[in-house]
Amino acid sequence: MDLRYTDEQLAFRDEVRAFLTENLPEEIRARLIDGEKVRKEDLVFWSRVLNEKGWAVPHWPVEHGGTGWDPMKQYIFLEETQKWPAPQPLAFGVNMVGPVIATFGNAGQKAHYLPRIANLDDWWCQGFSEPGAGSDLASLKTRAVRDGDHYVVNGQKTWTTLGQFADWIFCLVRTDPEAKKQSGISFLLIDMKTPGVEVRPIQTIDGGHEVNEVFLTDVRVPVENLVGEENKGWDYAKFLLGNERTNIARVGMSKQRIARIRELAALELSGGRPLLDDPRFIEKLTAVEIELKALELTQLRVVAADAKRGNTGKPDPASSILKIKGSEIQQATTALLMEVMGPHALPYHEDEIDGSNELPIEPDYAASAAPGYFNFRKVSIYGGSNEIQKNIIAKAVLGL
Amino acid sequence: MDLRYTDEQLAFRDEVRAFLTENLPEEIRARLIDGEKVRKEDLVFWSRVLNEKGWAVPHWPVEHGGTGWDPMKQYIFLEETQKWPAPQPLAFGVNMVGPVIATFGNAGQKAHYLPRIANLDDWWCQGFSEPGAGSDLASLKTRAVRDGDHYVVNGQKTWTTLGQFADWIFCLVRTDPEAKKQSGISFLLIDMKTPGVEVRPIQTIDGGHEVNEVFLTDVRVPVENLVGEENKGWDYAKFLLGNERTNIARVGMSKQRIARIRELAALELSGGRPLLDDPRFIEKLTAVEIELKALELTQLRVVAADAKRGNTGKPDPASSILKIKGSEIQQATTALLMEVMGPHALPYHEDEIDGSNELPIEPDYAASAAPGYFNFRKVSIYGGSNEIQKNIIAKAVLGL
Amino acid sequence: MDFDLSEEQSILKDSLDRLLGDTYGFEDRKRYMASAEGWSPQLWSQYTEMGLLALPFAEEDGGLGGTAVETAIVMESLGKALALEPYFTTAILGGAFLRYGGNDDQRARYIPAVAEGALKLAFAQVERNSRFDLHHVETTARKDGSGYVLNGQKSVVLHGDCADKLFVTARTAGDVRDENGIGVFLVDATAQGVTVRGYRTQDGLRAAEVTFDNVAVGAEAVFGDAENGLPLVRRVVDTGIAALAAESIGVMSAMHALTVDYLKVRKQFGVAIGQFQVLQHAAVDMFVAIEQARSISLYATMMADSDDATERTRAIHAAKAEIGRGGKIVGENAIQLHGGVGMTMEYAVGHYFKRMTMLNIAHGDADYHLRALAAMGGLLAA
Amino acid sequence: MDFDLSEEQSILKDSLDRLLGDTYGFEDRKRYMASAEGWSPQLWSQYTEMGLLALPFAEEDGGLGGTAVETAIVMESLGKALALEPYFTTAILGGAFLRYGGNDDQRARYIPAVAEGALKLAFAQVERNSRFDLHHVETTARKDGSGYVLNGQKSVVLHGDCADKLFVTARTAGDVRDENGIGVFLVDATAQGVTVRGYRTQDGLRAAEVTFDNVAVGAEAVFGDAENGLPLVRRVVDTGIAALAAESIGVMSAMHALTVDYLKVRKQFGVAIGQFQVLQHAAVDMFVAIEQARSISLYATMMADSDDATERTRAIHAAKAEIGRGGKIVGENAIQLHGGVGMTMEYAVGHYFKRMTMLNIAHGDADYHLRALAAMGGLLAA
Repeated sequence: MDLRYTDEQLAFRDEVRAFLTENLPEEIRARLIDGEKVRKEDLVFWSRVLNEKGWAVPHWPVEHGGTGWDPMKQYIFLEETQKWPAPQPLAFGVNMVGPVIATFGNAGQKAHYLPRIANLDDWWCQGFSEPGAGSDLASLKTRAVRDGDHYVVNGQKTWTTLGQFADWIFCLVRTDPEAKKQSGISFLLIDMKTPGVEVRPIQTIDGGHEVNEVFLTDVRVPVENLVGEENKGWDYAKFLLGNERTNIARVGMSKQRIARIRELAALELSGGRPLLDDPRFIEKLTAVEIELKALELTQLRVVAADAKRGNTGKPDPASSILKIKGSEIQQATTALLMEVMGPHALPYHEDEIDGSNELPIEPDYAASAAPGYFNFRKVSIYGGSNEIQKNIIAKAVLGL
Repeated sequence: MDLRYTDEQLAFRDEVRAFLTENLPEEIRARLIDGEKVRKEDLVFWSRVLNEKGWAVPHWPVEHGGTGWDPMKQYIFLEETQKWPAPQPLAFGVNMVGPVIATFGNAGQKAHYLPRIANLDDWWCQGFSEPGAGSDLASLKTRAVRDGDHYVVNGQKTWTTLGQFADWIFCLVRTDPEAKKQSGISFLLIDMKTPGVEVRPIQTIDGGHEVNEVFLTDVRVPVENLVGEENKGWDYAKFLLGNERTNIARVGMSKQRIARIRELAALELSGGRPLLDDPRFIEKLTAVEIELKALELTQLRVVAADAKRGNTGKPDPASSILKIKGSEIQQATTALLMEVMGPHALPYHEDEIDGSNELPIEPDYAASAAPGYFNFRKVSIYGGSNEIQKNIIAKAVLGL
Repeated sequence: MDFDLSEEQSILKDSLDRLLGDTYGFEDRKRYMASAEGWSPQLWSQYTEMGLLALPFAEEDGGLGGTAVETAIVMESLGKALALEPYFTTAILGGAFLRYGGNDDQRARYIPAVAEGALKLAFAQVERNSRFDLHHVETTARKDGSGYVLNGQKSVVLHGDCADKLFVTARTAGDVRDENGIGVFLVDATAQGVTVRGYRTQDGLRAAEVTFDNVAVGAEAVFGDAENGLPLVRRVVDTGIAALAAESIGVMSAMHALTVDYLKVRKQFGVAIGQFQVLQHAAVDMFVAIEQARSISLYATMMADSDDATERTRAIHAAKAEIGRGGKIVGENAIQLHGGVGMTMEYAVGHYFKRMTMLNIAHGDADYHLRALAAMGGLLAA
Repeated sequence: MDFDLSEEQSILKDSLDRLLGDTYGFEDRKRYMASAEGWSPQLWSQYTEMGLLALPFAEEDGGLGGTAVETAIVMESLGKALALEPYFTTAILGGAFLRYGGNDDQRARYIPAVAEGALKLAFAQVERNSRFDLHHVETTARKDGSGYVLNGQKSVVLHGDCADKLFVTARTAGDVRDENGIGVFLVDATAQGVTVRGYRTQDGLRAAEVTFDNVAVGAEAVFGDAENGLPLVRRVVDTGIAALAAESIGVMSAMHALTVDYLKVRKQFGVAIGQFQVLQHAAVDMFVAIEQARSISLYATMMADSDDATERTRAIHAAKAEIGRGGKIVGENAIQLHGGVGMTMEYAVGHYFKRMTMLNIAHGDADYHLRALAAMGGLLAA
C-alpha cells in the first residue's frame, strides 16, 4: 500500500498543467469560472487542440486515437482539466457513442465516425430517454421498422442534452415490438439533418436551454447506421452507461467550485467582514471539503481496482457511491455558492440567458449562483437517480 | 383563531405548579433531574399523592376517578408535570390497561381493578411483544387454551418494561389458532404470582435493567380475567395503542432535558470558558429548541382537534408526526447532553447501575449522559418504529 | 387556545382562494409575468375590491382592522397561487411602516390611498454590503433645513420598479454599522435624483436597484425617529417575516400536493412510483417538515403583533430558521420526486421550488436567524 | 498509488484476524471483560509473540519497522474484534512518545520492554476542565534540583489502571492554557504519591482517574523539551487518531456486516425485512458512510508519519470529523435496523455501537476537529 503519486505520475500531472497553461485561452477559462455554460465554439476549439496533441480521447483503443494511459493517468488528466477548469469533452461523442462504435461497430463505421468524434467534427447527442420512461429506460417506445435498406423511425426522445447543436444522434429504438422489454431494442445512428427530425427546446428552471425534445417522424435511416446486431442494442446501452462512472464523481469540478466559493466569499461581506472570515461559514465549507477529499480517495480506489484487473468496461457496483456522493457534493457546493451571494442571489440576469442588453446588476458574479443551484438539482436525477443507485448497491453489493 | 391560553387555563397551570411545589419532595425531583431511572417507591408515593388529590387518572371517565378535564387541560397538566419534572404515572396501568378495562371490562372488573390502578396498589406490565414479532405485533404466538373455568397459557413475552416490579400483566394471547392473524386474539389479565410465570431480566446497552422477558408455562388463568369478548382482543389492543399518542411527543420532558443541558453546559468548560457561552454549541441547542417549539404547537393542534371533535380515542394518523419528531428530539437532546460531558462521558458509573460502592467519578452528573444517549435509541424503535409511523402517514394521510 | 378560523376568516380565505383559483392558472401566471408590469393590474383591483389592501389597517385609519392572523390567511393563499402582485411590499411592509411609524398626518395621508389600491409601496433596505444586517446602512441622509438629502444605493428592492413611493433606510448619524443614527424616509419614486432600474427576480417577481443622488425630502418624509429608526425597521421586518412564513406554508403545501399527486399517477417499472417505500417516506418527510413549519408559522403569527420586541423577535427568528430548513427539505424533495419534469419551466413544481428558495433568502436565511436567536440565548432560555 | 497490501501486510492481517476469530467470540469477550484485568493477558502474550508490540518501532531500536500502514492494519482488525487489551495506549500512544520524544537512552531502556510485552503504558492527559484541548494543562511539574515534582489530577486515563508507567503532561511554566510551558514525563504508576483509581468505561474498556500528589521524578523522566512539549504531544495524538480511525473502520464494518446479515434473516410481515426498500437504503447509507470513512482513514494513515505538522494535522482533523459523522450514521442505523435486539447487551451490535460512540469522543469529537480544521482555513485551502 502506497498512497502517494509516483514520480512519473507527478511528472505527468505537471505536463498536463503546462499544456493547459500554454494552450487554453484565458477567456474560455474565465467563462467557465463564471459559471457560464460552455459555448459550442469554445468546445470545438478546445477539442481540436486536444486532438492535435493526441489527448482528445485518452481512454479509446490506441488504434483509434487513445493514449494508452493507465486508469491512474487518465484520472490525473481528468482531475487536472476539471480543476483548471478546461472545457470537458463532449461526453456524447467521446465517452458514449465513440466507445460503442469502437467496440461494437463495423470497420466502416469505425473508420468514418471515430476520427470525426475525436476532432469534434460531428456533434453527437443522445437519444435514450423518452417521455414517461425516466429511470425505467427499457420501457422505451420509439419504433424502427425495416423498409428495404432503411429503417423508418417514429417516436419521441427527451432530455436530449445540447441536442440543439447536434449533427448526429444515437438512439435506442424498438425493432422487435413482440420481444420482452430489454430485448428487441437496437442501437441506431441518425443524422439530425434527415427529414422528420425535429428538435424542440426544453427550458429548465434555471432559465437555461440545455435539454431538448427530439421528435422523430417517419425518419428514414440507412440500415448501415445500425451498430452491431439488430435487437442487441440494450447490451450496447449497458456497456455505454457503465462507462459513465469514471467521470461521474466530478471531483475536479467540485474542487474548482470550492476554489470559486473561497474567492467570492472573500469579496462578499457578512457582519461587515469578509464572509470568508466567518468561522461558521468556513466550517460548512470545510465539511464539504472533507467529504470531497474522502470521495477523491474513494474514486482513486475504484480507479486503482480497475487498473489492477484491467479496464473491463464493466461497472463496479460500488462505483454507484461515486454517483451518490459526487452529486451530493456538487449540490452542496452550488448551494454554498448561492449562500455566498446572500440577497444578491435574487436578481435574474436576463443577459446571461438570452443575450439581451440590460445593464449588469451588481455583483455580476452573482448571476449564475441561483441558476447553478437550481440546475444542479438534476445531478441526483439523471444517469439513474440516486434512489436507483441505492437500489443497485443494495442488490449488487449488499445482496439485499 | 387564538393561540393564547385562556385565563382559566393559565390559572389551572398555576394551580398545578403550586401543587407540585407543595407536594413533590425535592429529593425525588432531584433524582429525575439527574437522569436516574424512577424508583418504585417514589412512583408509588407520588401516585398516591396524586390519587388523594383526585389527579391520578385525569383522562379516565369521571365515575372511575377521572377529572373531566378537557384535552387542553389534560395537556397542560402533562406538560407541567413533565417539565417539573415529577414522576410520570405508570403508563401500563393508568394509560393502557385502565382505559381498556374502563371501556371494555365488565362491572366486576371495573370495580376491582380501577381503584387499585389509580392508587398504584397494583403494578401492571404489558404482555404484547413476543420474540420475533417486533413491529408485526399481530404475529404473536402465545396460546391460551380453555380448560374448564381457566385458560392455560403457554408462550413468551418480551420487552416487558418494569416487569420486575409487576403484580399483574395484561397479555394478548391467541385463543383461536385457526383464525387469521388479527382474529383469534384475546386480552387476558394475569396475576404475576401465578405458578408458571417467570420473569428474566434483559440488560440493555445502557447497562440498565428496564425490560424483561416473561415466560408463561402452563399458567392457569381464571376465565373471569378475560377482558371483553374472546377473540376480540385485537380491537382492544388497537384502542389501547391509539391512546398512547398524547404522551408520545414528550414535549415537557424534552423541555426539562434542555433546561438540564443548559445547567450543565454552564458548568463544563470548553476552550477555558463555559460551554454555554460557545456560540456553536448554543446554535445546535437552539436548533433543537426550535424543533421542539414547533412540535409543541403541532401537539397542541392535535389536542385542539381532539377537543373539538370529542375525544374518540381513535388516533389521528397525523399524530404519527408526534412520534417521529418527538423521538428525534428526545434523541437529539440525549446526544447533546452527552456532548456536554466531552471526555467525561466515558466512565461507566457502576454504582448508578448496581449500587456498588465505588467512589463517584467526577463529575458525577456525567454518569447518566452516555447511558441516556444509548437508552434513548429505543424511542425510535418501540411503540411502532419510526419507519412504521411513516408507513402509516404515507397510507392513511397521503393515500400512497 | 383555538386553531379554528372564525366565520369571517373562513369567508376571507374561501373567497380569496376562489378568486385565485379562477385567475391564477399556470398559463395565466405566465402571461402576467410576461406583461410589462410583470404582474396583473386586474387582480390588483380585485384584491382592492376584496378589501385585502385595507385589511391590516386599523378601522379608525380607514382599514378593516385585521390582525396578523388575517394577514397570514391572505399570504398563505397568495403563496399557494404563486401570486406576483406587490401585495407584500405595499400592504405588509409598507403597511407596517404606516401603522407603526406613521404619525396622524402620515397615516391619514397614505393609508386611504393604500387601502384603495392607488398607492404602491416598496422597501429599499438591502445594500451591496449589508447582507442581512438591517443596521448596516451606508446610504446617507444629510440634514438640510427641516428636511434631508439622501445619497446612496439600494439593492434588490422587491417591487421597487412599480412602487409609487419607497420606504428608505438612510444614515443620519454614526458609522456604517451603528445601530443608532438610522432614519426611515418615504421617498417618491419619481423624485429628482431617484433612479430605478427594474428587473426580474429568480422566482419571477420584479425588483429593482435604486440609486439616490442628492434626493431632497421634506420633514414630512420622516417616519418615526430619524436618529433612531432601527426599532421601527425591526418591527416592520418582523411583521414582514411572519407574513412570508405564512406565504411559505402556502408554497410548501402546494409543492407537496403536486408531488403526492405525481407519485400517484407517474408509473415506472409498471407501477405508480408512489408504491416505492423510499419515495413514500420522502413524501412523509416533506409532510412532517410542512406540519412543523405550519406550527412555527402559527407561533410567528401569534407573536407578530406583540409589543414585546424580545419575545416577538425570538419567534420570528425561530420561524425563519425552521421554515428555511423545512422549505429546503420540501423544495428539494419535490424536485427529486418529480425527476426530470420537475426541472422544466413547463411544470409548476419548479416555480414553487424557486419561490421557496428565494423566500428562504428574503430578510435573512435560516442560518442567519438561527445564529441571531442563539446569540439571544436561544428560544427556551427566557 | 497502490491500495493493495504487500505480502507481508497480508500475512499480518490474516494471522491477526485468524487469532482474533479464534479467541474473540462474544462469550470470550464477555469473560475477558469480567476478569480482574478487564482484558486477556493471554492474548497480550499472543500479540507479543506475533510481534504486534514491536511493530511500530524502528529496527535499530529493536522494533519491526512498521509504518502507519501496518498500524492501521492491526487497529482495523482489533476494531472488528472489539479487542480490550491496552495495545493502543502501549504500542501506539506510548510507542509514539518513545519514538518521537525518546532520547537514545530512553529508547534503549523502554522500547525492548514494550516490544516484549513486559511494559504497559498509558497517557494521562485529559483533565477535569481541559475538554479536548491538549494545551489546557493544570497539572504542574515544579522544577526540583535536576528533577521535577508533579501535582494534579488526570481524568479518563485509558488503561491507566493496568499501565506500568504513565506518560503525563504537566505544566512547567506559564498559565493553564498557554501553549508553551508543557512538559511530558514518564512516571511509574507505583511511584510515591501516585493514586490510580480504575473503572470500566461505557464501551467495556478500562480507564482510571490518576492523582499526582508531590510525585518526584528525575531528569530521565522528561521526554523531549520540558518547556515546550506540546508539539510532541500533538504528534503523538495525531499518530493515535490515525490508529483510532483505522480501528473505527473495523468497528463500522463489523456493525454493517451484522446489520446486513440481520436484514436477511429477520422476518416481519412474512418477509425478510431486507426486502423493505427503506431499510435497504438505510443499509446503503451505512455502506456509503463506511466507504467514505475508509477513504479518509487511508488519508490519515498516509499522512500520519509525515513530518509536516500542518499537512498531517489537516488530515487528522479531517479523518476525525468524517469518521465522527459517519460513525454516528452507521452506529445509529445499526441499532435502528436491528430494532429491539440491538438494544440488548446479549447482542453484539450494541457493543460495537457503544465502542463507536466512545471512539468518536476520544481525542476530540467531530465538531471539535471540524472547527479546528476550519480555523486552519479548511482542507483544500493549501
